Amino acid sequence: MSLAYYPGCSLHGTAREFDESMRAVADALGIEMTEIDDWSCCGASSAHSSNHLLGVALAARNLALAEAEGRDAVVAPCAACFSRLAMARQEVAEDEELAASLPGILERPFDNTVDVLNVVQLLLPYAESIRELVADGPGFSAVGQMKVASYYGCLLVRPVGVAGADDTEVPTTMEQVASACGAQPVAWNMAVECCGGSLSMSRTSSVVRLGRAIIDDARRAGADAIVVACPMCHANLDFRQVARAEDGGTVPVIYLTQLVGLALGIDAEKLGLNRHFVDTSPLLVELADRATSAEADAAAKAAAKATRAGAVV
Amino acid sequence: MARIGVFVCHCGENISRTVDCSGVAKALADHPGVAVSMDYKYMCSDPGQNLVKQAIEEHALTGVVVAACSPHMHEKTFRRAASQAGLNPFVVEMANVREQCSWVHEAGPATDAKAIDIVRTIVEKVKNNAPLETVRIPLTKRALVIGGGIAGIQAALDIADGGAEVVLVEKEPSIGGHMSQLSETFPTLDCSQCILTPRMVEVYQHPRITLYTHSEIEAVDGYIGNFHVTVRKKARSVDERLCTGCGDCQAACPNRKIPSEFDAELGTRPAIYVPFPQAVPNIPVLDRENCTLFKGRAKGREKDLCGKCKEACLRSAIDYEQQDELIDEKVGAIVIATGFKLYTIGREQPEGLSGYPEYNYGEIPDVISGLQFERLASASGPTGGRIVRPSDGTVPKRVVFLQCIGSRDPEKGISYCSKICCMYAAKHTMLYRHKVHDGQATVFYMDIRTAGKGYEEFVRRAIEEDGADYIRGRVSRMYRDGDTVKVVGYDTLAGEPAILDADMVVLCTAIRPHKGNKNLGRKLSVTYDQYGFISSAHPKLRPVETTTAGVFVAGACMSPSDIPDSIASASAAASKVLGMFSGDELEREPTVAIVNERTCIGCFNCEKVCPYGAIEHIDVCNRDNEICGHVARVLPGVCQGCGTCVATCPSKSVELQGFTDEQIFAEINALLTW
Amino acid sequence: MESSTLHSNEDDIASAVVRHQEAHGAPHVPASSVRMSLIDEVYARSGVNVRTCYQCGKCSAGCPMMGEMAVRPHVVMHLVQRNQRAEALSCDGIWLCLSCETCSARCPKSADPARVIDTLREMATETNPGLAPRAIGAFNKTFLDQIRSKGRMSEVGLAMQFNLRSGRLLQDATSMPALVSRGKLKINPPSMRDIDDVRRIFANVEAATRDARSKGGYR
Amino acid sequence: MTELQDLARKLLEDGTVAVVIGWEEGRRGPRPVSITEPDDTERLVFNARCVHNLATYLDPRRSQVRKLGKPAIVVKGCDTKAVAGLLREAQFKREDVVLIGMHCGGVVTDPAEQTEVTAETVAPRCAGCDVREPHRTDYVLGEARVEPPQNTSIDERVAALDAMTADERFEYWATQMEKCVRCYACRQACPLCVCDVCVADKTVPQWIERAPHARGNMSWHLVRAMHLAGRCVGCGECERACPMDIPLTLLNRKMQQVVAESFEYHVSDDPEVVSPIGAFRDDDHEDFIL
Amino acid sequence: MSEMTEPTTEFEPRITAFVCNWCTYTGADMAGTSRMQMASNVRIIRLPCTGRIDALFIIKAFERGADGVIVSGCHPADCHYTAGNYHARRRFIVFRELLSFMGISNERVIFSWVSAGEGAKWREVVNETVERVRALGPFTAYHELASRQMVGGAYETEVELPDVREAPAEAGGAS
Repeated sequence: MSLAYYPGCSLHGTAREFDESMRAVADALGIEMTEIDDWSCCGASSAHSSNHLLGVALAARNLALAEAEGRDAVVAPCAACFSRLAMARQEVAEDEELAASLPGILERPFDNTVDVLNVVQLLLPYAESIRELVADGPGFSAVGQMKVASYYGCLLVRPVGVAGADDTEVPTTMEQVASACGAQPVAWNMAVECCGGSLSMSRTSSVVRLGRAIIDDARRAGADAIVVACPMCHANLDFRQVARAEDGGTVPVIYLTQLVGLALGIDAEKLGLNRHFVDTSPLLVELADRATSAEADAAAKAAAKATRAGAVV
Repeated sequence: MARIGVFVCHCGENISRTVDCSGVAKALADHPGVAVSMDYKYMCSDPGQNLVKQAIEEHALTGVVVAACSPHMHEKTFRRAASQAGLNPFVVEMANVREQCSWVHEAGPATDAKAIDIVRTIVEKVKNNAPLETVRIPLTKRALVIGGGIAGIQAALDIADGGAEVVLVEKEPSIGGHMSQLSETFPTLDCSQCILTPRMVEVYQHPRITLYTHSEIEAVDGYIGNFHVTVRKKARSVDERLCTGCGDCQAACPNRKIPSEFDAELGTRPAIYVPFPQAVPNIPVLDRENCTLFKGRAKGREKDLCGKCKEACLRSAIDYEQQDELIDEKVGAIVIATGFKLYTIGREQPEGLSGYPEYNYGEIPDVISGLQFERLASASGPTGGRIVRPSDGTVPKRVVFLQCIGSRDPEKGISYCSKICCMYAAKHTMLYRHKVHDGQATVFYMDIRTAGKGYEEFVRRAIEEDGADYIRGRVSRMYRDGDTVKVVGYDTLAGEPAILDADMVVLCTAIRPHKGNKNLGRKLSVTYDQYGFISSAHPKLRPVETTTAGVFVAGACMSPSDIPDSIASASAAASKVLGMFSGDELEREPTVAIVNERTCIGCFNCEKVCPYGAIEHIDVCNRDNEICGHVARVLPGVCQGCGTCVATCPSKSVELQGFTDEQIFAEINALLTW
Repeated sequence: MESSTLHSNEDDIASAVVRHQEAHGAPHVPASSVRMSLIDEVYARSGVNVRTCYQCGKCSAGCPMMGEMAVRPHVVMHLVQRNQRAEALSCDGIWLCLSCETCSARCPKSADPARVIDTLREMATETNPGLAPRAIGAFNKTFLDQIRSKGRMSEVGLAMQFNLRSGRLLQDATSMPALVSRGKLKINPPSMRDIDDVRRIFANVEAATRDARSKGGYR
Repeated sequence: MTELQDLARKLLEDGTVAVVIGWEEGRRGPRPVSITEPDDTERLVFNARCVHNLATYLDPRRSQVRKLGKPAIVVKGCDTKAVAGLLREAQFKREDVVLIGMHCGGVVTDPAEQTEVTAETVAPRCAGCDVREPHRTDYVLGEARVEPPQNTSIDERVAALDAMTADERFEYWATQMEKCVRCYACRQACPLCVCDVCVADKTVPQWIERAPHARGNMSWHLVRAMHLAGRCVGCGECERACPMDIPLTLLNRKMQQVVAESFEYHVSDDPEVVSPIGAFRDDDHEDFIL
Repeated sequence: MSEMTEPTTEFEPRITAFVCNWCTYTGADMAGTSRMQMASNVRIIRLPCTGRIDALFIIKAFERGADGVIVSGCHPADCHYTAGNYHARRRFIVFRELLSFMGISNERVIFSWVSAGEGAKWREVVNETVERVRALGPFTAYHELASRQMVGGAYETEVELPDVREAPAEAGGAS
């Protein structure tokens, strides 16, 4: 399958670590993807909430480009971009009139043949190979100690039928990838609640309130980190929560690709873990310690067992 | 030579206002074959009918055409009149000049011409009408009732008390159905067991009722008055003649941790068990799925691993080798009363339905179904009537009831209202408050539907006297929050969020038909709706009849219904059956197909199209009495007279009495004359 | 509402709407769209039949912004059902909606409130851009200008212009250095080559939309 | 050839069958023959001129054939479809007849005039034949044969008619119907016309006017086409038998097309395949119904 | 009854309707009880079910000079006999194709589902059919085929064939 890569605006800006970790992980897993040449913004919520057609058209342009490059599918790590592209693909598929009008508007052929994948959909099929790679990889023990709250937000589970998660309210796909990395997913309640992304700039207060609720629940559930796959969510949870650190404790917020990267033993810098507002280094240290002590315990147990065995002989 | 009488009715002015009735009568007078033609103000009145009778006698009429209203209106009237005058009723036809002429056209030549056409057409038809005899079908005065719930019990008792034999078949080990699981019943709060168990015993002891429990319908053939039914009596592993119901076997069974169906999985039972103390019959059944001995045998063990029940039984009634038994019964009528089952919100759903992920698919332990609450509240229940949480056995202080779970929720696949939930939710709040005085009962509802005697008062009582809180709105999400359940709802009347912490949540889940209905429907060629509820022959006029003659329906297998409804429909069905049984044979209109066996080529295309399976194969023999082929024959009892076979027959060897090719041919020619 | 009290630096949407109406009177609705009742127009634009909504309130119950809205999703649906055009197009609910789609995901009647709200926003912007509360209107406007001019969105530019437009100069300014130090804000991110291509799309869409309006059809 | 003759002889000698129905050479090309004597089996031939559909002799009402006893009949792949049709309608039991299948390379249109199968001479029905090798016969003789040159003239003619206006079509058929003399050769030759008393012969009521004028004729051929819709195997015997050269196969072909488009039904040589007659689907198209 | 039928210039189609007893016939009755005025050109022949309708009926109607034919019964799934209308539908899918292939315009054969409650729909079907057929003009071609026979055949039929349009009052619609 020939795969196109659509980074989207955020991954060239505030979310560059998502881009970096994405590429790093893709290399490590041998996933070949080519960035769409001269891609443009997907239009985000602003476009379609002010003019529906514009929203579809801006997204469709990139699909048309990928199509022209002869791709079967395009992966859009940014959940927002993914959602726009996927929505566009579906609407065009369902609305013949729209489909007919688009080539004219885009001024290029468009047959809507390219599939749209989000990062979870991309990584899920590799869960097994990840598990094998990490089984004896250096990252294993560290990540193996990590309790993660998988946060889907809206765009990975909604709208139903577009987002491609396995379940709207109690999805498990992210957990599947996380546990393939050796991490331990926690049971929590806010996995599919909205963080307020689309009002991030225009109405900070709401965003903070919503973000808070998510973070608190993650802490209640005892998560070491919140795993996300959406720059908006990340910005809100990571950046906004320090903005209001006084409201309560903080939890590191990392991208799914970063988690996988760590598990695969890719260097934290290379994954851009240093770019977060909530400092991730203490966590990494903490995890390392846990890992060593865990190994120590294991060793001790083994030794004890051995001696007992010896005693029997 | 035909001698037809034509009688044109003015219907007061209804016809004569726009149609020149006497003109029509005159026109027909000259028509070949018409012996007498007259018009009168009210043909259907006694003097009118007498005109017809006199004419029949005076003119020795061979056929009668009444030009008046629709045959659906007065055909029977005039056919009766004719037969009183000694004329075969089936040579009498109506010419519909009211509904389909005078009422829909202005007065004028065109309308008169049409009226004449209509009458002449029918005259030509009647010339070809054959005097017919009503079809008589032998009748077995014995009824089969399928399902031993309250509806089945009521139907069986009514029919048996009416003097006819009844075969009652129940697939569970005991009769009683869902009603036996209820604690109290609305709107009177009388104990369900107390009013039900006497009826159950009555059934058991009734001299004219044969009861087969733990049994199912294997096959049905035949037709109204003459059904042949095969009942599969599933192996009980207990000899019913020997068993005294002492219960020693149950006590002896080592395998006691099996979730009890009767207690809606809240309690447990042994592998050999009587579902509940008042079960009828009070004879245990061995659940081979969960029996150590049979599990061992299934694994191919040489030696049996257990046998404790057999050892314990002093009457040695336990029979591990018992096989399913097939029993043939001949009955004249069938009552379907298979009842209902409940929707569950879980991930696993039958085709067409989906569960409630927003309520975590019911994976929160203290979210239970209404039926489970009934068992908790029931004195005979697993907790002896103490209302406690399944998770930790503590008494819940805040109980939230959610109505319309599944019901009225097209997204989950069910659009209809389950009808009983509003009432039993109110009942639950009362039962709860009566037992937990400091407890808080809250109900989320969309609408309260209390159409029934004393129902509205009942719900008001729950609110006004027992202090149940009613919040109008659907709940959006339920979380597990520590050991409580967070219920995220909205009060649409207050316009405020309603986010509650509950110790227990009770879901008023929708009523669904048994999936078996479709299968049964096919066996009986009875139609069912898109959900699988049995459809009645007419929603208003024939509520307890089905599309198959001789098959009736009662209770919740038709549509969600409460106990009073079920009993009403059961008694209605019973009275229909008794009515059927009142004569010694069945009579039906002779509008049935008959095969000309001389020209039939036995291609059996008629059989392929017959909706009722009314076609049978019969052998034809040559001179030396060797079978030299097969031809079709119509079972007059089964045929409903649609005539699809007639139009399908290539050699025109089937005729539909009352609508023969000759009659229709004559009509077409009469319509389009030159 | 908590929002108005807690965060003085914000353009409180409800009051913005009120201010606007005081200033301009009830929202002006162009002749082209009065032909149809609101419910039919929403149907024509979105294919959602709001008549199916039976007001169970499940949408509002699950709405993360419910606490901050004066007019909540099921009320928005109700306004459409009652053909209250002015109220529907000017209520705060449609502007506070996060498009998180929770309502639509859980709606028992698949009446798709999210899509309806989306449509109402679109209609509001057409009938009278002034309707959009300053902050949100500003954001969308800024965003689209960005795309039109650069083909891609540069967060720095976006943030700065947005703050100018919405008159909240210091919003997030504190965090700028932090962003830069983390290399999260490139002052000039790699922009596209063929920006005209995107501009043509804008032009074509505007043409198409105008055309559709004049025909009375939608989308 | 001898292969066929030997088999026929064997079947007759060991009493498996009492008669073998096949073809023998005649003045105007091969003609059907029924052979009861083993020594007569040399008369049997099979070649590209054996056009007749001998399945028609399985009609139980052909008493003269019937009284000869259990038959074996020689069939081409296409003929077996007619056999299947008769089995579908319970006209006899499969075990009551022995089917000798012949590999077929297509047959000519007019055995009297033509000898070789060419693009010009090939019978219309041979186009796109899917049973060049019979599937459900007791024996299959001869060696596998190649696809004959294609000839789709019949579909072209149907299309041409479809292209006309209704009135033109009506006029076309009216002139054809003028010719019909009601000899009923079409009915006689059709392997699936098996009625004892044909609707055309019924007099009470007399649906079909007896007089051989274009009106009665039109009605007769309408009914005939209707009765064959979903049953006709397209063997073309009716048209070949017609002394007045009325293009009957056009009607049958059209019906085949309709049944194929509307019910995805294609005439099959498998009796188990349910015919569209007497069946229905809830979603049969009804775009034409108000 | 010639006094009843003053000849008018406009062509009045003669339309025969084959309808089922349970849905359409009852629907037509309902149109009556609701006093819905409609064209008077349609003559109804009542049958138990559309399943009873043989192609021969329609052929015969055209032979006898009907200008149009209506076939109407219960909506799918509403059949009083559960499946008669489904079989009818199949039959007519084929038959109307055959008719049009023979050159008889499908405009002259109208099929419809009219339920017992759809009096209004029955009126529409009637009026629309009448208008349609009126626009098409008379359909005498089939009837007149009787006068066509190949040279050498018997000619008697020619004589016994009166003119379609000179019909007496019994011809009803042709007023």
